[in-house]
Amino acid sequence: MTMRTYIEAINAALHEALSRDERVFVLGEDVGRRGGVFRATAGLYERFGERRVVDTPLAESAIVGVAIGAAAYGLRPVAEIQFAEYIFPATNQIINEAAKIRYRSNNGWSVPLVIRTPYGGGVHGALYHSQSVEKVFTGNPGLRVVTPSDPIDAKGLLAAAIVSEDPVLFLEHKKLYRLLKADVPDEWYTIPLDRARLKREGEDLTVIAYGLMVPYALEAAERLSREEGIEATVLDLVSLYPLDRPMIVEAARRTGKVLIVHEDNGEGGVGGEVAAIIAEEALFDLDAPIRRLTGPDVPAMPYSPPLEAWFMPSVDKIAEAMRALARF
Amino acid sequence: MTMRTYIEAINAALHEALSRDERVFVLGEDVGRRGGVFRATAGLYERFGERRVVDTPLAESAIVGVAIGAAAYGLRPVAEIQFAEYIFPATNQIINEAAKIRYRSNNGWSVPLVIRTPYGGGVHGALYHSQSVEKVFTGNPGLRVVTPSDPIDAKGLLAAAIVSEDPVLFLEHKKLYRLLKADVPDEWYTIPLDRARLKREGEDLTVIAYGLMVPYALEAAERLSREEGIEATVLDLVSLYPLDRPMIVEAARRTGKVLIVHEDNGEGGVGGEVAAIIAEEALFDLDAPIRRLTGPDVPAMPYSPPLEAWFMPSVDKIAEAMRALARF
Amino acid sequence: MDHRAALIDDAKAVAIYRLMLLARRLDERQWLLNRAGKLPFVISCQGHEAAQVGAAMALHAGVDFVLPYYRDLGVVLTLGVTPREIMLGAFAKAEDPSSGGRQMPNHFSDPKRRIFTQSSPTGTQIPHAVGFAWAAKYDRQSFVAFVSFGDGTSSQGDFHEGLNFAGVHKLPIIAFVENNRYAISVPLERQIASPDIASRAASYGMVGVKVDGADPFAVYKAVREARERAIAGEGGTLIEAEVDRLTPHSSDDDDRTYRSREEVEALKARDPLLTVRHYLLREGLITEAALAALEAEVKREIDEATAYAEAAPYPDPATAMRYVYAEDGSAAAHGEPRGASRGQQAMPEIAGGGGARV
Amino acid sequence: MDHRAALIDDAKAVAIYRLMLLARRLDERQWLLNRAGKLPFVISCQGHEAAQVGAAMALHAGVDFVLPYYRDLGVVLTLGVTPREIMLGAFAKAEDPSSGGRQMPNHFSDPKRRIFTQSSPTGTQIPHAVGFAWAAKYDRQSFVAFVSFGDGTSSQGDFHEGLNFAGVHKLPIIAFVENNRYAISVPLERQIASPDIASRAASYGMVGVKVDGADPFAVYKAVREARERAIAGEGGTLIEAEVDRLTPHSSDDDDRTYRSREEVEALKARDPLLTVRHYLLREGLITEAALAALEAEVKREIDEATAYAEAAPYPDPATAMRYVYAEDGSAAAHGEPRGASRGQQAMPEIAGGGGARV
Ligand SMILES: Cc1ncc(C[n+]2csc(CCOP(=O)(O)OP(=O)(O)O)c2C)c(N)n1
Ligand SMILES: Cc1ncc(C[n+]2csc(CCOP(=O)(O)OP(=O)(O)O)c2C)c(N)n1
Ligand SMILES: [Mg+2]
Ligand SMILES: [Mg+2]
Repeated sequence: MTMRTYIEAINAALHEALSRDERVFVLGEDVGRRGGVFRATAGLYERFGERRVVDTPLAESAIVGVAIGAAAYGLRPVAEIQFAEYIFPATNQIINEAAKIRYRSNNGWSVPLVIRTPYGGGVHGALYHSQSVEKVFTGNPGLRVVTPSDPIDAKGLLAAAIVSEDPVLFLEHKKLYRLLKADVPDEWYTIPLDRARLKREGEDLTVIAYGLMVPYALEAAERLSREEGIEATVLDLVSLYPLDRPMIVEAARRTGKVLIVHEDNGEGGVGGEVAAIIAEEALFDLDAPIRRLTGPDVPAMPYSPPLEAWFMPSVDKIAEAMRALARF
Repeated sequence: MTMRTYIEAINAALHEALSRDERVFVLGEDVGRRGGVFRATAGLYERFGERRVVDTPLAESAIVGVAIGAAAYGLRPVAEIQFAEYIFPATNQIINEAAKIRYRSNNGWSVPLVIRTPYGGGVHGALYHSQSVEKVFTGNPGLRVVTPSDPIDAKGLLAAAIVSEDPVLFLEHKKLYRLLKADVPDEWYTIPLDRARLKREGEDLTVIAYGLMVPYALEAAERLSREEGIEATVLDLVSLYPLDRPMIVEAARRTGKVLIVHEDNGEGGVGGEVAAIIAEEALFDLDAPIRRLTGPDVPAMPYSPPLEAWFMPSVDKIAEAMRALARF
Repeated sequence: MDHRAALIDDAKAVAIYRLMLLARRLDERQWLLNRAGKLPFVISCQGHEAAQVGAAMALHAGVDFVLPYYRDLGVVLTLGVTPREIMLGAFAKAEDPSSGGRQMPNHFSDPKRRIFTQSSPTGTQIPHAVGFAWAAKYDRQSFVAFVSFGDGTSSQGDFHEGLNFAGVHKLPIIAFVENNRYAISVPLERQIASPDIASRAASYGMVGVKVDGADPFAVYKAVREARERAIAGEGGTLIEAEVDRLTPHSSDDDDRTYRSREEVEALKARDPLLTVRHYLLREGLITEAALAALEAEVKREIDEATAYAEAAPYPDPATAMRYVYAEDGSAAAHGEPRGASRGQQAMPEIAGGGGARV
Repeated sequence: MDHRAALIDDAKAVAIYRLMLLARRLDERQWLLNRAGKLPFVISCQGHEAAQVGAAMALHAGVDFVLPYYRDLGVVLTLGVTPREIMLGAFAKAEDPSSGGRQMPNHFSDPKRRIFTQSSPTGTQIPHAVGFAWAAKYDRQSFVAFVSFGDGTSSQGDFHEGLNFAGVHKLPIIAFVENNRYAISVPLERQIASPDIASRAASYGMVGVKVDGADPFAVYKAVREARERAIAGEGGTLIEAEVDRLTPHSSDDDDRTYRSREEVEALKARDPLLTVRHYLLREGLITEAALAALEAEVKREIDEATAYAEAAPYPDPATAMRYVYAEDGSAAAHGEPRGASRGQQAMPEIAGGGGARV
C-alpha cells in the first residue's frame, strides 16, 4: 500500500499495465517526453521508450482511429485525449466505429482500447477545459463509460479497462487528480467496470452521484449526520454506461427519497436516465419526487470566479438539497 | 393548401425560404444538381443556381464549420447532412462551436444556421442508414433539436428553424418522408420550435413520442379506442431539446399513466429525461410506473429483415404496451 | 498495357481477367436480383475491376491487413472471398461472414483473411489502416496495411489525419484511391482543387503514384512496388487509380439527374473488362473458346452461390442482442495478461498466404 | 530585413515596432501578475510578435474578418484592441469585450472589429474563416478572411477540410500558420513528415508561401500580396511564418521537461523584438531616446490598463444564464425576413477601418 493521489494511482496503473503486458501502449498528445500535461503518464517514456509511449500529431480522430486499428490487430492501446472537450473531433471514430465494431462484424472483430480523458471543472478552466462530456457518449451500446471517484477505484478501474475486451471511455475528474490521497494497493488489481458502489449507508435519503460529486456528497452526508442527525446512503455510479440498474433500484428503495447529483448540465444528463430507471422500477417505493442537483443548463462553465462558483455544485449546495429532501 | 408528403413539405419550405430571403442558401453533399439523395432539395438548383444551392466536398465538419462562419457573417445557411449518422464528423463543430458561440461571446456573435438530416430506420438501411442520433445532440444548451412528425409540422417547423436566431438541428425521419400526405398550407408559416403538441386526448393513459412514433402511436390509439374502448392522450414532443416541460407534466398528470415511445435505444435516450421530468414534477399524480418502449440497446439497427423488424417499435408493439399500461 | 513489364506471367494475367469477370458478373447478377425485388440494395464495382484486382493481386493474402470499401468486390474476391459468401451478405443471411446479415451488402469483413470490418461513414477506415500499420512496426511483423477509398473520401478529415500520422511514423501503408471523378453526383472539380489526389502524398512525406486504373498490370506494379517499399521500412504510398464508375452510385441512385447518357456511353466504350479481354486475345494468352468456357464457369459459380444464399436461413432475432460487449464480460478479463511479451501468442506470425488469424 | 522593399514607409515601420513592443510588454506583465497570484492563466505571444504585427498590418481593420488564435495578442492589438480590453479579459471582468469574463484570456472576440469569437479546440476556426470567405463571394463584398493557427493545428482534419473547401471555391482566405516547431511539447518532426507546411497549399490548389516570421516587413509583404490576390478573385493563400516560442506553452506548462535551456537561450538571442529594434536604429528610423520614451509610454498604458481591469467588477452570477439562446426567443423570429435582398441591411459594407458591424 502506498498513499497516492488519484492521478498517482492512474500513473501507477499505467506503469504496471505496460510492464506486465507488452501489447499495452500509450498514445496521445504530450504523453511522451512531457509525461502528459497533468503528468498522468509521467515516467513512462523514460521507462518504456518511444515505441510504447507515443506522442501523436494534434489530431484526435486519428488518435482514436489508429488505436482502433491497433486494437483490432491485437494490441492494447491506451489513448489519452488531453482534455475531455477535445474528444469531439473523434466522435465519429468512437460512436460509429469503436462502439459498433464487435456488433457489426458479428463478433468477428473487437477493439479492446481505452480512451482516458480528464473532464470536469472547478479548476478555472472555463468553457473548454471544464466540460463534462459524458452525456454525449453514454447511450452508445458497445462502448463502456466509467469514472472513478477515489484513488483506489482509479487504479483498479483503469486496470480493468485496460484488460477489458470492450472499448472503454475512462473519464478522470481533473479536480480529483490531487484532491485527496488514499492507501492504494501496490499490486495489480481490477474493479468491475459495470458495478455501482455503495459508499455510505443511511436511512433518511439516497444520494446518487459520480466523479467529484461523490466525495462532495460524502462530505455533505457526514456534515448532516454530525450536525443534524440526517443519515444518507451515498451511491457512486462508477459506470455511467451501461448503468448498474439493480444497484440503483436497490439504493432508491432503501430510503424512498432520491437526490441525484452531477456537475454536467441537468437536462439530458446521466441523472435523467437514473431517475427514469427508478420511476420505472421503484415508483411505489418513493416517498418524495426524485430531485436532481446539477450544473445549470448553460453551454459550459464560465471562467470568471463568481460564475464558476455559480456553476459548480458544492458541498454546501448538496447539503442544502439533502436537507430539503430529508425534510420532505 | 396542397396535398403534400413530408418531404414535399420540406422541399416547399426550402423553396419559399430561398425565394423570400436572399441570405438563405443550402449546402451539402448532392443537394445541387442531384436535388438531394432523398430529393429534399429538388428543383432548388435549377431555380436558384449554384451560388445558393451548393454541392460541397465530402466533409461534414467543413459543411457545418463553413455554415458557422457564413451564419456569423449574416447569411442563413441551411446545411444538409446526407444521413444522420454522417453528422458525427461534425460533432466538434456542432457541440463545441455552434452551440456555444452566443454564450461564449456574451451575445457578441450568433450563428443562425439549420442542419437538416434524415434519421431513423425501418427502411432497410442497416447500422449506418438508420440511426437515431438525437441522444448525442440533445443536452447541449445553445443548440435546438427538433423533429416534425407530419407534413404540416415539417414545413412550418423548418420555416421556423430557418428564421430562428439559434442554431437548430432539424431531424427528419426518413421513413416519414413518403409515409403520409396532408393538406399543407401554401403560404409561409412557422410553428414554434420549443412546443410539444397534443395530438390526441384521452383519459386512460398518455403516450409521449416523437417522429415516426407519433403516427404509429396515433394509429395504435385509434385501434385501442375502436376495439377496446381504451382512450389515450398522445403528445408529440416536437422539440427534443430543450424539452417542453410544462406540456410534458400536464400530459402526464392528465392520465396518471405514461408510456414513452421512441425508436432510439432505451438507456440514455430522450425518454429518460422525459421520465425524469415527470418523476420530479408529477410523481404523486402517477398511478403506474412510467413505461418506456424503445429500440433495444444494441449499437444500431441490423439490416436483415427479421432483425430490423425485431428492432423497430411498431404499431402492434405500441398497442400492446398501451394495453398493458391501461390495465395496470 | 503490358503484363510482362509488370513481371506478371501469362497464367497470372489470365487469372486477373478471370477475377475481373467474376466480379463483374456477380455484380450484374445483384442488379438483376435487385430489379426482381429480391435484393433491396446493390452497390457496384463496375468499371473499377481492373484496378481492384490488379491491386489485390499484389498483396499477400492472409498476411497483409486489408481495409476495402463498398466498391471493392474485386479486391475481396482476389483475396479469396467466395461468390457464395458475397451472396450470403447480399441476401442478409445468418451465414454472411461479414456481419451475419447485420450490415448492408459490400460492407466486407473477414477476420481469417485479415479483411477488417467496414462501416459506411467514408474515410474512417484510413486511420484504422494506420493502426494496423502501426502494429506491424510495433510488433516487428512483415505485413502492410492496404486501405482503399474513393476520390470524394479524400476530402474527409480522416484522410488527412490518418495519412499524416502514417507519414510521421513511416508506417507500411498503401492508401489506394479509386478515383472515378464522382462522389455520388458531385464531380471531381467540386471536390478538390489540386491537379490530382496522388500529389497530396507530398503533404505526408509519402510517395504518390498515379496509375491508369483500367490497366490491371500497371496497378499491380504500382502496388507491388509500394508494398516492397513499405516492407523495406521506407514508409507509405498514396496510389491514385483513375477509373470509371459505369453504374449509378448505387441501386438507390439515378445518375440521369446529373450526368449525360453520352458521358456514360463513352465510359462503357472503354470498359476495362473489354480492354483486358481484347489484350489477352491479342497477346494470345487466351482463346475465344476458353473465354466462353470461363463465362460458363463463372455463371455456374454465381448460379450456385445465388441459389445457396437465397435458400439459406435468415438470422434468428433471438441472436440480435449478442455481441454488443464481449460475451465473457469484462469480468472475465480481470485475470492474467495474455502474452506477457509482445502478444505473438494472440497474433502469430504468418508466413505465407491464406493463414488464419485468431 | 528591408521595410522599403515591402513598401512600408518609415512611420509604419516604427508603428510596427511599437505594436510589437506593446504586445511583448503586455504579455510580460501578465506573467508577472500570474506569478503574483493575480491571474490564473497566461498564454503568450512572445517570439511571434513580428509575424503577428506584420500580418495584421497588411489587413484592412474593420473590413476583413479575422479569426486569430490564442497567441495572437500582436494581431488583435494591431487591429485596434486596447491593452485595457486585454487586461479586462485577463482578469475575467464583466467589461471584457471578448466574453464578459466567460472565456479564458486570449480567446479573442470583437464583433465591431470583425474579430470572430474563438474557442480552445484547435483548428475549428479554419472552416469558420472559410465561411466568412464564402460570404464575401456570396455577397460580392471586398474583404478577406484571415485565420491563424499553429503548426500542430495543421494536423487537424479541420485544416484539411476547410482549406479544401476554400480551394474548390477559390475563396478569399489567408491561412496563416505560426510555425514555432512545437505543439506544447511535441516537436515538428513528430507532427508532420512534409518538408514544411506551406507546401501543403498544393493539395488545395492554393498559393503557399514560407516567410521568416522574425521579419515583420517580409510577413507584411506576403500577407499584402495574398490579400491582393484574394480580392482579385484569385483564391486563397497558405502562409507559413517561421517563428520561435520564447516561453513555455502557457503558464500551466513547464518546458524544461522537454526542451533544453540552451535551445531556449539560442532562441532568445535571436528575439525578433531585439532584431527589429536594432534594424530601426541602424537604419536611423528611431533614436535611443525615442525608444526609451516609447518604453515609458507603453509602460504607462499597461499600468493604467492593469489598474483599471483589476478594479473593475466581476460579472454578476445573475447574468450567467443569459445568452444561451436569442433573448427575443425563436418566436420573435417568426415574422418577416430581414433583408429580402442580399442582407446588406444586416451587414453594411464598410469602407474604412473601425466601422461597426451589428
Ligand atoms: C461521412 C459520410 N458522409 C456521407 C456519406 C454518403 N455517401 C456514401 S458514398 C458517398 C460518395 C463517396 O464518393 P467517393 O469517395 O468518391 O467514392 P465512390 O462511391 O465514388 O467510389 C457519399 C457522399 C457517407 N457514406 N459517409
Ligand atoms: C482539439 C484540441 N486538442 C488538444 C488541445 C490542447 N492543446 C492546446 S494548444 C496545443 C498545441 C497547439 O500547437 P500549435 O498548433 O503548434 O500552436 P502553438 O501553441 O505552438 O502556437 C494543444 C495540444 C486543444 N486545444 N484542442
Ligand atoms: Mg468517386
Ligand atoms: Mg506550434
